[in-house]
Amino acid sequence: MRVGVVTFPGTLDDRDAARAVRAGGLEAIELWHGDADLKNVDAVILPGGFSYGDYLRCGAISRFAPVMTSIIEQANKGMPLLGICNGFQVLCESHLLPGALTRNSDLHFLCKDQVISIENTNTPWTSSFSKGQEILIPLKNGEGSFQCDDATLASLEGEKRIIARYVGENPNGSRNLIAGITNTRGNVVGLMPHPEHAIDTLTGPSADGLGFFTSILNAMVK
Amino acid sequence: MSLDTVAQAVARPDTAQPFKELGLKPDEYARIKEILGRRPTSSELAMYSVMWSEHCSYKSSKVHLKQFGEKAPKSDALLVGIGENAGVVDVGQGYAVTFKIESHNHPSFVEPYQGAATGVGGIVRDILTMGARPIAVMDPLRFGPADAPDTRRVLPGIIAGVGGYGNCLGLPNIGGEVVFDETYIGNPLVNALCVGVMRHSDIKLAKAAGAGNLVVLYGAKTGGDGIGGVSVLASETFGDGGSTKRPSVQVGDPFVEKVLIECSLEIFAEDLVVGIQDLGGAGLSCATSELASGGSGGMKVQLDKVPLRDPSLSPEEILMSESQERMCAIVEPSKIVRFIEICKKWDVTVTVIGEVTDGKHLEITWNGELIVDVPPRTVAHDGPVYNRPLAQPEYIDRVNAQTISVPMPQSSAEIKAALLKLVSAPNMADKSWVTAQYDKYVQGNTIQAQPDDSGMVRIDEKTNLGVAIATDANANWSYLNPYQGAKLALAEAARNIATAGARPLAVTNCLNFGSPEDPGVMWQFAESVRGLADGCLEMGLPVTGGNVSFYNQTGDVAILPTPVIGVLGVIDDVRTRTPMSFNKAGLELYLLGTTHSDLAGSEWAFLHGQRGGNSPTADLQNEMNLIEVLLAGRSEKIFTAAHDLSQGGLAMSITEMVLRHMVGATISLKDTAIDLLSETPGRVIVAVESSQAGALLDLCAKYKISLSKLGTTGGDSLVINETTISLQELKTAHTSTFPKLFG
Amino acid sequence: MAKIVVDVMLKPEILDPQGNAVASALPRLGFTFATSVRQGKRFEIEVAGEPTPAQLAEVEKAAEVLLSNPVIENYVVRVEK
Amino acid sequence: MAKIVVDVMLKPEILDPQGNAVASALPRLGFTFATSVRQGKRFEIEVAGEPTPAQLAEVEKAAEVLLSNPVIENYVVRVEK
Ligand SMILES: Nc1ncnc2c1ncn2[C@@H]1O[C@H](COP(=O)(O)OP(=O)(O)O)[C@@H](O)[C@H]1O
Ligand SMILES: [Mg+2]
Repeated sequence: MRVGVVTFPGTLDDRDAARAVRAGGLEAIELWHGDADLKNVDAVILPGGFSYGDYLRCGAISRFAPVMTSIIEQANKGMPLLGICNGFQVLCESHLLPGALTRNSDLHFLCKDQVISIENTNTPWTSSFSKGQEILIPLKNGEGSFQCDDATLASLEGEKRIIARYVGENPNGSRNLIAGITNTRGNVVGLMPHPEHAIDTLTGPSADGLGFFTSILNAMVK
Repeated sequence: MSLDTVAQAVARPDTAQPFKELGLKPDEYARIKEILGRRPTSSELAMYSVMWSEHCSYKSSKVHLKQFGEKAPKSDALLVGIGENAGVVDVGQGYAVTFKIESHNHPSFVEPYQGAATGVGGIVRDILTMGARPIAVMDPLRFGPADAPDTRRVLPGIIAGVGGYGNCLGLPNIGGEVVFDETYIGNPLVNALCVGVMRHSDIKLAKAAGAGNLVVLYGAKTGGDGIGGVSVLASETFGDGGSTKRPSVQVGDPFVEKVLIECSLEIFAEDLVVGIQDLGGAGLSCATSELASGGSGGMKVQLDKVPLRDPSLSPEEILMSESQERMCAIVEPSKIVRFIEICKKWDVTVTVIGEVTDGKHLEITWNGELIVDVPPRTVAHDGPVYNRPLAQPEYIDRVNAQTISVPMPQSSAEIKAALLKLVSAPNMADKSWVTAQYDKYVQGNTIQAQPDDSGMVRIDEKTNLGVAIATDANANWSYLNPYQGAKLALAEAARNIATAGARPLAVTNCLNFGSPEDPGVMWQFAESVRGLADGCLEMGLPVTGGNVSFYNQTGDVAILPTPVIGVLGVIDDVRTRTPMSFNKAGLELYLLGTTHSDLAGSEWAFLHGQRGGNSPTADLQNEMNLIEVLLAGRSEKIFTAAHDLSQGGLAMSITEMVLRHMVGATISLKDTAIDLLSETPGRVIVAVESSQAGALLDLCAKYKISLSKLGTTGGDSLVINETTISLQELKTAHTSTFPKLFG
Repeated sequence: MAKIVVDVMLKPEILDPQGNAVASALPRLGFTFATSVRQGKRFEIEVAGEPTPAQLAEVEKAAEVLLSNPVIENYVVRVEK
Repeated sequence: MAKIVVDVMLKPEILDPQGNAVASALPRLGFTFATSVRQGKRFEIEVAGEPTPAQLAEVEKAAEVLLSNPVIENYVVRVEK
């Protein structure tokens, strides 16, 4: 079972995502932004960071990388794809997911341990969780506020495509406390907080994040 | 528009040169002429003036800094000592760690965001230059009073700049300091520390060896950043209006630096460089002269090959430009193709600008004309050395003679009020408003960060080897007694490492002072260096490098002497570290060390406008014994938690412990006010299971560390004798200060 | 050489925390003129020679696919005199 | 109701990492028109009624002290029709 982890110039959490993939029991494969070859991976993670410095808009420039062309093609055929933080931003810019991520409402970069509740356990990335389960994982970004128009929001809600919500005070101004969403097909997931930084209590606030990686293992074994 | 060449310098020896405007003294200018046997060209003048500046030549501090070498303790851990971009220490298992602090004070006052950002960028390049992967940063900061209008301008920008740059590089921020004092108005201190790790065999040095090897410049293009002074020369050479306006501030591009890091590490991994130097202060002047002096001295550079962002730059300006995110490498011709390939992969601009020769001179040409022809050592290392006059300032005796009179809380109501006042004071208050703007998780190896006593990162995922770093300075003590102040800061930083169970190994420092031309300031500086050198010798810790920042003053008023001391320690298994606090009830709390009435220079005295009396005297033998107790307590699994006492004394430390996991404590004190507020050094609170109390007793007896029982953990309040304060109330007091001030 | 300007603003219905922050800072500094503030981006693009209609069409396309995010932003392209 | 626009750009001699990022992204997407790109900020300020000269002077002042950072940026104030 091979999970590709993409590195764009300016990607930061690629090694962490690969570590988490291995902790979940899968093989992590490095993918380079400039290379359209997906090396026969079964799933892909777009990790966090500041690809292209996050200049212009987060994810705006990365979206055009050669590797994205292949990823978009495979995702449209149903390949599981997870975008974390900057990766989520890339997915929105690529229109694989609706909406956009904008400046945090208090305009500061925010790094904190955040409780989120898992609302949709039908995706290949969330199946190990139980519905409504609350988990604690790091949130760290400057532009994590999920915004979209009312119609999009209504369909996200109506189709149960919100996979995770912030619990407690809204940390960044996201509409309806959205922390993560999925596409209509359910294979593409974007998540603002960082499960890859919560795979053990030595380096993270909990090991709750591991669930995303064991989910994908289950999805592939099936 | 005339180019000043070596030929012209010979032909027209009497041309007047603006050496004064460039900050050179007449005798310094005379020495340059003597070295060269002629007048310098304007490019040579540019190089000498910037390399002989206080900032680059350490001319006022050199005679004192020597002590770090002379008094250096024997240390097997030191792999690279003072003199390179950063010192390197052996931390075992084949790993080497390099760390260093640098200041970016003045630029951060002028443009807080960019000043702080480029400060982080600069120190990270220093660490990278040693061949190491940067793994974490820290940021000791000082500001004017928290409610001063200028602090409101400067602080948010500096915090955003440190975070903006460090976060974008993917470097976890694992600690720092935020301290407020009147004297830092107009002189905020932005010190930045970076730590990096490599294998022993990967250490790189700044030397240009091997005739025929290529001089390669890579990274950002060169612009007119930070060349303030030298524009004098440019305008002389070009006539007024000939050159465009030069920016007064440097702007950083963290994305370019991130790419530069990954590109450089790939280049190092393939062993493609002979020597390497980052471009920081004094830019190419510094990099070329230092690299050449590191080798046999011979180097030829074609300056017109340097890729420019601003094509109107003169050769003098190119030599001095402090544009960020650039590196200079020495590469064997057979490896240049691969070197360029890697740069292309990362989209990094790369240019061969010269080669190493078997001569003794650094020769720089501009479109074929020789404009610099100098022995490089005379530029890089043989700058002037000053033995500046120093004298104990008159204030010392006066303030030392003062007795402190501050309210000593007695009744329950007074004790509660005192505690709430202390924990909400800007210097003591929770710094999450600051640290939440820093990524502490990136790289996935952070074991400890704010608010822990020290930052700790894992450097090997299999063996769990790790390093811990703490930085400290108590400027109030340094003001009262700079010799003791430096020793006490060293002791505190070492203790902060040891509470977690890491063994202190090496020291770096950033010495922030007022004007060296003031004999009183110079005395403070000399005393601080003497104190640090003596302290390091006694504790067996080598100084591996550091930085001096002078002229931090407004008018005649200098900042408090602020020697920021960084200590690096090693821990063989980060999983077994001692955490800073407890999360369960029923543990016993003990105080290690003895409490005296040490209110001079304390936060409580500061809060009552008093800065007099005598600082405590450092007892480093005792500190070392305490460290042994802390290390043994960790390895013998005696401790459940350990937290050091410093500013704010026991009151502050116990508050930090109970708020960490919101588990309360009940303690009883004899001399309540002093016990709570005194800042006697050499003390630590530990929490142990009752079953371990006997072992703790034995351990302390073995190392002659006094021990007193404070109480037990549990409940949802902090109970001190008859005074009960709910954790919620304590937390609100502690956490609301920063949001209120800067929110 | 000519300058083409692309102005990119958040759509009116999208929350603009930066604009809001400015709007609430102004009165604190004694400036009372604003009833609302929105903050956006301005790109100044230099092209060689006079911009041709074909070139302007290209800029429009770049504004749409790269310089703005149509999900949340509107843009305007114009030639600056 | 009128709209006052404040354009804030980095001074020409100051490095513009964002503008550079856009400038190097454009050709990768096949857009070759730009010889240089600079990125700045645009503020749209709504005021009640026609802006008076006094009001415009206030806006100038706000642009100088709040909307721009005079150390590295220039600004231009104008009324949008
Ligand atoms: N306070 C100090 N203590 C010890 N070493 C110092 C101190 N200040 C400077 N040094 C050493 O002097 C050398 C030159 O310092 P610096 O100019 O800051 O280095 P760089 O050129 O890399 O910026 C370095 O090796 C540095 O570690
Ligand atoms: Mg250096």
